[in-house]
Amino acid sequence: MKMDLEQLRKTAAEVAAREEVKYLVGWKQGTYGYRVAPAFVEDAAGAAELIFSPLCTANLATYLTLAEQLPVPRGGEPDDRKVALMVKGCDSRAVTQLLVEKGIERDEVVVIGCPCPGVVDAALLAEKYPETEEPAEMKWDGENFLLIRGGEETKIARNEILAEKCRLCRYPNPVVSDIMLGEEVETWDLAEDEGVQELENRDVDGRAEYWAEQFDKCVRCYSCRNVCPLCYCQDCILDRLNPTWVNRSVNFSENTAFNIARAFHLAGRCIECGECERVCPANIPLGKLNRKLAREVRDKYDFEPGVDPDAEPFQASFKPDDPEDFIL
Amino acid sequence: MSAMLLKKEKWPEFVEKLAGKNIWAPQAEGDAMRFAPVAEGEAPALDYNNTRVPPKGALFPQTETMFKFQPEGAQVDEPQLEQETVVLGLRPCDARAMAIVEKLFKWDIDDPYYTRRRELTTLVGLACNEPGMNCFCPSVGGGPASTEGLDLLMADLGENYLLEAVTKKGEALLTETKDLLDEAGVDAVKEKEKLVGEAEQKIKRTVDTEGVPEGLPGLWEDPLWQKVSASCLGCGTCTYLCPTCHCFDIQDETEGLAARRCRMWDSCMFDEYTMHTSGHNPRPTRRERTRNRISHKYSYYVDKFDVIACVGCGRCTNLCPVNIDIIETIRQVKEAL
Amino acid sequence: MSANFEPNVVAFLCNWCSYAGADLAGTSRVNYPSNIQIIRVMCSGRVNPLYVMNALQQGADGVLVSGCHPGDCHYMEGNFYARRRLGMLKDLMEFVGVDPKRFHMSWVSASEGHKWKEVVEKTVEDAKEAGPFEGFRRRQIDW
Amino acid sequence: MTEKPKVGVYICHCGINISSTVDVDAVAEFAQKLPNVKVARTYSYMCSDPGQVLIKKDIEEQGLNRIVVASCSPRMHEPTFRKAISEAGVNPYFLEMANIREQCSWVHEDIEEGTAKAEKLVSASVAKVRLLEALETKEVDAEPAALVIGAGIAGIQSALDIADAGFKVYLVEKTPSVGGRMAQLDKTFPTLDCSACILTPKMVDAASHPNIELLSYSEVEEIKGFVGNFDVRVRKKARYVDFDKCTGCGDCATECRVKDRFPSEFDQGMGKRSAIYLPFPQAVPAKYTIDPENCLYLSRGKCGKSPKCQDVCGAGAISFDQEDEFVEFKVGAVIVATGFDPFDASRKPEYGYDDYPNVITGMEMERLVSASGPTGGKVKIFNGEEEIEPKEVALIKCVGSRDTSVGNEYCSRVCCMYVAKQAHLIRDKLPDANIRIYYMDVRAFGKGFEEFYDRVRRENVRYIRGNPSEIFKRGNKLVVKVEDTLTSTPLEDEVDMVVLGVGLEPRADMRGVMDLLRLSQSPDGFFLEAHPKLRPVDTATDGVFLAGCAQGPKDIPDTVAQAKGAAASAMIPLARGKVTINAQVATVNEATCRGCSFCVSICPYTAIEMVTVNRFGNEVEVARVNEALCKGCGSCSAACLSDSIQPKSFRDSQILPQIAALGVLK
Repeated sequence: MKMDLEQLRKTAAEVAAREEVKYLVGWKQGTYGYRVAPAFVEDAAGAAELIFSPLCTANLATYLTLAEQLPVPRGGEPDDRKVALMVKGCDSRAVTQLLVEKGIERDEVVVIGCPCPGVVDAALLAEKYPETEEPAEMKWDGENFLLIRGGEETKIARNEILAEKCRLCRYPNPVVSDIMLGEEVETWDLAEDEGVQELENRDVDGRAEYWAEQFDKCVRCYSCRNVCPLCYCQDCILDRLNPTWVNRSVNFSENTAFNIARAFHLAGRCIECGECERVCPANIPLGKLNRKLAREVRDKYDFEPGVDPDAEPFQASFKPDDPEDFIL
Repeated sequence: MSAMLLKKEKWPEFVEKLAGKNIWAPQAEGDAMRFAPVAEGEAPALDYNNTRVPPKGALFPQTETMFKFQPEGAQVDEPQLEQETVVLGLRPCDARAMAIVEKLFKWDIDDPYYTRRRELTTLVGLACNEPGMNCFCPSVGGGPASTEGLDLLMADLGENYLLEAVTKKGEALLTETKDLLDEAGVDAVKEKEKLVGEAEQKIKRTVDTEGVPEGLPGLWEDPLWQKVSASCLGCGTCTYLCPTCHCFDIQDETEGLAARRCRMWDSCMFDEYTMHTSGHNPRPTRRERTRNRISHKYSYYVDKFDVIACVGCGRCTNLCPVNIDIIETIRQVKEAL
Repeated sequence: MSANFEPNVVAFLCNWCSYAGADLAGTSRVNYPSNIQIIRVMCSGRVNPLYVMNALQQGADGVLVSGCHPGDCHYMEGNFYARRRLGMLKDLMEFVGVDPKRFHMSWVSASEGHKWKEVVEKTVEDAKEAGPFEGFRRRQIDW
Repeated sequence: MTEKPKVGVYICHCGINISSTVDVDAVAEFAQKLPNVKVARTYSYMCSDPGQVLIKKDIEEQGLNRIVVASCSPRMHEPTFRKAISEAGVNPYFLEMANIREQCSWVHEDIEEGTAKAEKLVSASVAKVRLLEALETKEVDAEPAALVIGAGIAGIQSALDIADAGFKVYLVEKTPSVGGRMAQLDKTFPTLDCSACILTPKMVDAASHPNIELLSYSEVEEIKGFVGNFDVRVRKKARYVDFDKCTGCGDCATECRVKDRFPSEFDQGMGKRSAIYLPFPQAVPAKYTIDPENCLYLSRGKCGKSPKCQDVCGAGAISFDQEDEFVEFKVGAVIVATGFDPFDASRKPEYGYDDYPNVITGMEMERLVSASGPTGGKVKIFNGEEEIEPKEVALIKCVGSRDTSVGNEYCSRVCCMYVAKQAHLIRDKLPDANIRIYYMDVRAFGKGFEEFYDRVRRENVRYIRGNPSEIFKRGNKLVVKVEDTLTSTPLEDEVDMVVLGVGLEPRADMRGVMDLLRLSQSPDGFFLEAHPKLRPVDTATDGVFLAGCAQGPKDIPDTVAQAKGAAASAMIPLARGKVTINAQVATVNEATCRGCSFCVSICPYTAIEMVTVNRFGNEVEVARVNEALCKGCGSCSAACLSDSIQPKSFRDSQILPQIAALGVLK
């Protein structure tokens, strides 16, 4: 796939310049190494720094609900201009799910779709091709990724560093958009979700042991929650003291409760963008929790979040023939 | 200051000698290293860059029980701290951070928890031969072999570790383990200095802090804060992983009818950090919070304790999920001055 | 596990069917294990699935949620929601390593005093087999 | 408002019902030490007057503001204690009950276990009661009208009573005529009144009563709302006959091209009717109806050159383009009087009902002996060659009742007597016949029943104790194979005719009504009453009552009595003009609501809507609860990710401490 940067920047400049648009959120080159940073573009000029590359992992849909709603000064008007957003396939599902949950209204957002041949797992990349302070570029090149730094180009086989979420991706093309950049990409053969399967194959004690080790590491920085486009309660129950669902103290018990509650709140809502796992400073494989539930929702309940803006929310609906083989 | 040599193969024995003490050292968990108590009979590996989570928890646990109590006239129980602790292999930046934080915990009144733990703890550092890509300790007053905050500094000389006592506690540790140690010659110390010099050369990123502490308050309403914070997720990664961040919250937690008062790390990047009971929040957005984090480190702390509360370890920059880079931020601050 | 281990089971029962069924078991003097403690809610749909997690965290060895049979819900659909939500929770709990024997859900109607007894016996027996819940039980205060 | 909780704990001995398995003094001692507990006492009967006085006195003297009663199920005495504490000035919702009888002392034997469990339950109740909130009971106006579903004798009686009291009644009947099953009966036991003679006047009254709007050939489509305020939508099915123009002359039926071709429902299929028909001569309303499935014109679009009924109807009432109509109205109460289905005898294939024409059911016998029936009241059978009067008649009781093989464990209550009555009627018509009744037991419990049973026996009717295992054909005869269990003699009685005393079953179509009104079934499949003894006409849905066989098998006097009871109960909100609405409703914390509207999708009562509120100058959508519609089920709350919607008295902040209390005392 060939990403036409010029077209992207031209389109973005046009959108950002619109009066109805407050700002456009896209990706830009980061300050060092393999980093890509979210870019908030307020005018046409700002669009010049935008990129779309295999390093653009971040799901920017989280910025639709992250901005604090400040009191409007007396006599003033709330700024209800639109936010323009660049989305990959997975990111677009977050937008759709937000529409389902009325987290946003369709006319509050301009969606710029970027068909995505898959992004890299930056940690894996850094492991195999050590990161240096020098900012690097990356491109899609057929079945390969092209790493460009210090004027040198390195070809890396796609499968070597493709992000796990992308190996399992069924929606590389945005499911909702106002403007589509480039051509749709073809879907690819799905990998098995080995991470989840490996755990499923263990006995219950084996799984307990595995997760005990993981949850023990949690520092409760809440980055998994905060980065999630679908965790957008102003007042999260996991922060609340009355009632106390989860104590603020950091220990295995509370960490486990926190992680179970977080995963459960995303049951039937998670769109598998993998951001929670990517941002976790303790490297807890949170994606496995979410993907496990997402698969159960898909297999047992024939439901998939974030694909149909008119769908009934999963946890707020039922089918008379939902599985009940577990009921006494 | 006495300098001794420890053959690397004797490292396990050295650790064994410390048996009876609580030993903290870097532990590998996949690629997420952290400091944690070492199980008996285990010798921690020291071939690491730096841990993701700093060792500050050894003196300032993420959750600390202050006392336990039962409602309605039952007893109150204050845990007594008695256990001697040795922290092995902490990097000079992290040790420096402990020295910086200690200024606060020993400021107008001594914080009994921190003070007591520091008394009971011997900090054994490990000089850096291979700094990380976002390390910038020299820019903020540190260095790859800084001894500030340490009781003992170790340096990796290939075959041997060079052990240099910094404090009496460090001396005591050398005495305790003297059977395993050899006197270090001048060559060894020179070799270390050479390695340190090389390490300093490898540090590519720098910050120019000149004028920053004085200038920051004047940038209160500067648009730069909006720019820097726009992408901030408001998570606690930068602060929890920062060796100098020391904010805490105190809460009572119940378990049935028993309860405990505990203090735990808090983060000024959380929205409820400054949330008032009334619902008013004087730092209502990430803009104010980001401004506070930077200003606190580079200005307020300097004002109070005459030192920048950033040791250049690079963790916040390494691990920020959205590439908020403190080096870049300070550069922008300079620019705005 | 110790054969003498007596598990602590917390049960959430809907007011109209299962709680009434448990009352009927009492009226009929049906005998069952005393390890089960009931929390009455108006509808099984009220049971926030996180209650199950919370109960385990707060000292339960087993948890039961019981409601009306499908179609019999006093509030028409509450038990259908409960079924879906708790089904998901069960999957999640098993995946993170909580023994499936620790969580059960049942349909017990107001007239099923005997079924209630069977459900209690099964739940308690399973919790007994699973043993004391050590997993993520909250235990920072040890006195 | 934030007065410190001062809890009183009252532990009931319940005679020895509790105290024999629970050491109540130990529980009191334990409770005394729980946080915020000021007083803990025991008493022999907490619900008695002196027991209540004890609580009230403590409230006054010790300033208690929260009460825990550890006794029986809250389903039993919660209202009692709520009333008691509110009389002493404490908000009635500051009460929590620990069920240490039904769920403790009655189900456990060991006193140590019982005591330990009672302590936990008390502890959980104390934990919760401290966090309860004061609630206010509100009232809304009640619509002074009632809906009665089903116009058999139960529905008619209920409707008449309510209408006579001056309230509007909508009487909805599914079939073209009122009357129900009773209209099909010949004589009624034990007095042998003619069923039609006593019923018909009531049918006419119901149709002509100024306060009753009769909606025959109609079905309830939708009922929304709550007690006092039900919104009802009824489908009036097309009769294809103009109701106002039809004079009931019957010319149409006589001229119908498919005259007398179809089994008459009223005559249990033994008689025939035309495609346009009046179900039976005394039908009310006396208006003809076209059966669209069998009418040539309606089913095939063509009936000769032109439909004959249309040709002959002088009133011009035939209207083939009629369509179903809908009527909507509001009522304050609903009575369900939908009746029963006779047991389908085909489900006992050993009795050969499907194979042998001379094996008939009790309902068929009713039509056979009725003077208005298909044979004009003559008991005749066709023995394969000719029509004869049967010489040997067998009647079998408990067909489809007290029979687990067909899933009916219950006694249908009427068969003993109707079989006896039919034996009597047969004896009347066939003085020389041999009449045998095969029975398991004879239950003649009602007024005049035993006397009637005696009379029938004296009329040379043989009662043979035995449950026939099989009926088969031998030549022209039917053979009843049975063991006479009194003499242990196997018998093979040859008879001409067998009457199966079929029992009563829940209506096959009851699911529709269940769904409309959120009703449940009891184990026998009939509608479940709110309490089997104390609230036999009420249902779990406020403002919905049961009358007649819909609730369970019963005879006519019982049906009428229950119908009158249901009418009286239904009239309570109607007469009062107001209903109290549930105080334990859900409430939204608008400050934390994120506007996802999950709760709106969930609420089965459409009690939640999204509203726009101003949050510091920003317009945001939040959920809001209509308290009159909310039933307090809390299903919304369990799906609320921000915990913003919470049912009062069952908040997370009230339940989690309960869980904690139960867990910690392990």
